[in-house]
Amino acid sequence: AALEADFEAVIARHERIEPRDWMPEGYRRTLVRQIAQHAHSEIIGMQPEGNWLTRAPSLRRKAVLLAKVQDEAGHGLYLYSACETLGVSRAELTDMLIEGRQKYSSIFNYPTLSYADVGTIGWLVDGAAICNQVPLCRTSYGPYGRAMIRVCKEESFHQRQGYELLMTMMAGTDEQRAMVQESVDRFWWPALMMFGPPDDASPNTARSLAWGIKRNTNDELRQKFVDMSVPQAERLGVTFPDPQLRWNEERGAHDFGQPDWDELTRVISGDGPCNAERIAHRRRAHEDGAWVREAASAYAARQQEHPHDQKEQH
Amino acid sequence: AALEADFEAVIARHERIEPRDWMPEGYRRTLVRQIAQHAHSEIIGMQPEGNWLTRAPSLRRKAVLLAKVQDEAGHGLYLYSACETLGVSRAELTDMLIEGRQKYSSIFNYPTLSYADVGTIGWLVDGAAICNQVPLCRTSYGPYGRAMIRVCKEESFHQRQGYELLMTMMAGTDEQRAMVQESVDRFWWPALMMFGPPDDASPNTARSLAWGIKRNTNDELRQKFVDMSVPQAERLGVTFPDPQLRWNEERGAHDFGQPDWDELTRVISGDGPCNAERIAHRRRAHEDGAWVREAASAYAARQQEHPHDQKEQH
Amino acid sequence: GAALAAYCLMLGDDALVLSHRLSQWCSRAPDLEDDIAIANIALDLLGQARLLLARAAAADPAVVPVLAAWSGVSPVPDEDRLAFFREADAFRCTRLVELEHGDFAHLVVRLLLFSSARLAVLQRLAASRDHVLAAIGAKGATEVTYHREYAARWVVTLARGTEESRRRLLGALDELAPWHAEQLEAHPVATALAESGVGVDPAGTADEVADVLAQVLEAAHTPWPDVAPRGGVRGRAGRDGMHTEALSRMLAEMQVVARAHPTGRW
Amino acid sequence: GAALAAYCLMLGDDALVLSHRLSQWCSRAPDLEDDIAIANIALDLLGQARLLLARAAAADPAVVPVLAAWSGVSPVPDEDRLAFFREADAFRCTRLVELEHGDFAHLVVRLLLFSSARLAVLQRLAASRDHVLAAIGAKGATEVTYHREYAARWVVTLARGTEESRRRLLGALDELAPWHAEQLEAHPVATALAESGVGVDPAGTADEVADVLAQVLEAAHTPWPDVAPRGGVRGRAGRDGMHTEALSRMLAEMQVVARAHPTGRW
Repeated sequence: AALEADFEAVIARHERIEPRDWMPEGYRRTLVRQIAQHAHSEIIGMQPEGNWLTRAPSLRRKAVLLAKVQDEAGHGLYLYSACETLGVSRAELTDMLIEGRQKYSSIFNYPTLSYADVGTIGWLVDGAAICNQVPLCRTSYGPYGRAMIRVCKEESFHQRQGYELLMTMMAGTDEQRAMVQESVDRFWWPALMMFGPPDDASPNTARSLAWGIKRNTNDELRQKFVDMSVPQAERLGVTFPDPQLRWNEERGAHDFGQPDWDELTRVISGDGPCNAERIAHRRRAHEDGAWVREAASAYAARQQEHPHDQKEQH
Repeated sequence: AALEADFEAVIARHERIEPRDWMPEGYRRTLVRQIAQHAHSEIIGMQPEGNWLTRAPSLRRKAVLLAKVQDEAGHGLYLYSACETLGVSRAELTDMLIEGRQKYSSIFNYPTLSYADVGTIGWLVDGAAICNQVPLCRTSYGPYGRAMIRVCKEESFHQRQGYELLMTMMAGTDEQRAMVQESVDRFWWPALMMFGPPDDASPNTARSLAWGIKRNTNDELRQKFVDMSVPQAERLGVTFPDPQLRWNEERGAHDFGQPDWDELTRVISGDGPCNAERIAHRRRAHEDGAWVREAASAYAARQQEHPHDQKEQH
Repeated sequence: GAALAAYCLMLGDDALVLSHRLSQWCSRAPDLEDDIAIANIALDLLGQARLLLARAAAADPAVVPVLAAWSGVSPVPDEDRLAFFREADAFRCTRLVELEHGDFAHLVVRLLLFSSARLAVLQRLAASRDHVLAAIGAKGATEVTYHREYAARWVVTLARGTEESRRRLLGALDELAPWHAEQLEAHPVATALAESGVGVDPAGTADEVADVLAQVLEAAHTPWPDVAPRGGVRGRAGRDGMHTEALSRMLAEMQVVARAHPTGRW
Repeated sequence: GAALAAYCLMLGDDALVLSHRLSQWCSRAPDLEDDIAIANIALDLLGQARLLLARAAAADPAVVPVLAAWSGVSPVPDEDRLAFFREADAFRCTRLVELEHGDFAHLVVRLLLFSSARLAVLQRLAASRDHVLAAIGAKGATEVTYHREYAARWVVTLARGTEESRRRLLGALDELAPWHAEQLEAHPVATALAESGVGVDPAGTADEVADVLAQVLEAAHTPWPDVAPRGGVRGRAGRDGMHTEALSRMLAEMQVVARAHPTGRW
């Protein structure tokens, strides 16, 4: 009870809980689920963009995309490490991902169908991720908050690069402009869904807010994202596929339509356009790499037994 | 001795030896080697052309090439069957191929590097094959001779189609004409090597001629091929990369340079540009198909045991 | 003309794309007999595709891409401009046919699903008021009957062969079953043409196709997997030009030579 | 200018093509750390390629393909016209870098052979009379030192890890060793530039490279396989534009978007 009081006090002061501090089991479980889901999203998120890596139409764009996908792997790495401070290993988390027992962001279950998607993912998907993640820099769990600070810095860099790609394409040919608009049309609603179900259908939000894990509700963040994106779309010269989207002077915010929440449910439950492929790809990479990981362990074990041997080998 | 005399008499009368007839062991061995090598060549020969099947630039050409590659598989099938009449199974022959214990035509160890190669293989490679094979229709072993009749008919169809592709390309753009010439430059010498080493370096020729397995020497066939090809090249508008190639009025035939016989030795002994890839491809296909062949045997065996079951299943 | 052209592209692209996927198997089959059979099926489908693309071009020349490289009329045949100069989003095939090929179990399961659905359509198409489509339907039905038998025989064999082959067959069925329904979905283009007696509404064949599959799967001692049909994106799927990531990758290879030489002759 | 351009294309294409092959590994590595390392190596090589292609274009603008789609000067950068608008036979890479990627053992063995040879060249290039090449050599040598260490560490680990990993490592070594010698062959272009103090004759690095490989293989308890170097066709190999079948297939994918939009901006 004293421990619990200490915990509550830290939360109340908006300070950080650290790995060795006592924490309620529900807090730990919620964090593991959220951080793992976030890590998995980074890893699965490499696939839709990786799909165009080998077809990037300029060397500069190829370098930018390669660096971005590399950053995503890096984010996955910090986030898995943050999760490990809560006592769950990366191997366990990976198993949960490939067995479908943990989720990742629904957005990565949509296909990438043109090079414009690389830009749109940077602009809208990373944009939405940033809206979600900036408040998490102040999350109550220390290792998670610190990982988020680094992640957010890189994400905003990615977002600018994505937007810049779309800007460049909009200054190109008619075909390129059409490609950008088509891509934005496809990603707009799924991007709005990234904030999760509406508040009244999100039962865990209240507790996460109370624990300082989350700092804003889904709907608050979604509104912020829409308000941020509309002027960017205007500058770019594209429209969003939402006839209800308009500025509401009174609210000082945009009104907008509701995404198809049934679609979100289907995608989250595994029946989106690419769920099966994304998981199968991850599983295959993991299985194909098993012999390498085994070799590394076997070799490391042998080096421990015969430290003399180790000297020989550089 | 009576058997041997009968055998010799059949050979002398230019009649056919049939599977159930007595034959000398050397005759059988030579035939198995030659027919197997021929069958393997058909099967390995599917690869260099198959390399362009998925990139054929018109639907008509795609259909022609697909039909051709299918015919090659068919030729492989008859020739393996002919070989089986001599007591060697297809499975054994396949093992000998993928373990490198039996050869196939050296020509298929060269890469195909442009779509023009599809035409050149039809014109020159199938052309050389026909020169080699037409006399084999009169070979002394019945099943082999009959297989060759069917093979030759289809091969000359393929040769015409290859030549026609090149003709069409020569009527196209400058780039296409350059592509045809470059392809012919690459394939000319390897095509001449298809007839084997010069007669004075071909120790088995005499015996094969005596047994009526072969009907002409390597150099006779090579000469015939050159004489046939030169006017075709003129009509096409390409040259052969041989400065010594010219008409010899006296001989009533073309003089021509010698191929690089060391290259032929290297290619035959496994060190050609694509030997390793061709065998690896064949081995992979064979190994990848093992579970299917096993399933088919297991199912067939079970159907034998429970014939009632068989009725159920169509 | 536009609706008829769109309809012909649907049936034509299905055949073209699956023919291409099958041709990728060339020299990779488990046995020579299968190499021959697969090439033969690929050839039949390619033949169907050529007739259907030509019919599409005749019905509405506007569907045929214009090649910028030619100032006047291009000598490139309509069928080739349609096959080699359309982008992925102009293809009208279902997503089932475009998926990357997997192992031999994947090949035979896809072929079973495809040929069952296609046969039902072609048989009805043989009675089309459009004589070209009627001829394509009649000839194609004979061909596809053979394809379906080949696929069904292998599905049963693999399902009842070894443990390994059964495992692979069930895996392929799980993987492909979600893409099956798209073949049988009503589409405004097909519905309109069915009403005028020219085309076939695939939705009307669903029961027959289900019966055929049920028979094969019964012989294979295998249930139809309990999976949801794969949804589209923004309510659109292959027939509307909304494809999987696999199609544009496939076209990169298929179209490369034709596009590198837009003024070439082949 | 032409010789210098040809030389820069050799070194640039090696980096470009291997970078591309490595990028095909993206999201497929055995562990996250390796995904990051492989992407990092691919990025370094891509950076080297860009500098070298730009140097080639500056040395001899005639090597840069002219885009027919632009009537005047194209705004497409030289590096992109070189990367995306050359056909396979205009590429000057060795055949080692273009081979299709295999398993992880194949990756690390190829990287070891490549980076050992390249490091020796880059270190000498740092003293080039051409200041651009000298800078590329100096910076590149630091990068490639790391690549070689990464590869060597894994070669030793796999060779001495498990039976399976040793089997795969030896298989990759057998498969790739025949392609190694081409990297070290004298070529008239390199020889001429070496004489003028601008380039490096790879033949002069052969002993050093052999020593480095011998050390790694000793640590790996693995002999260099007894295989003949892979011959060329008509005496020509990668440096002369005579490639394997793998390169044109790879370029079909790599170039498809750029070529579909020759007047696009990216």
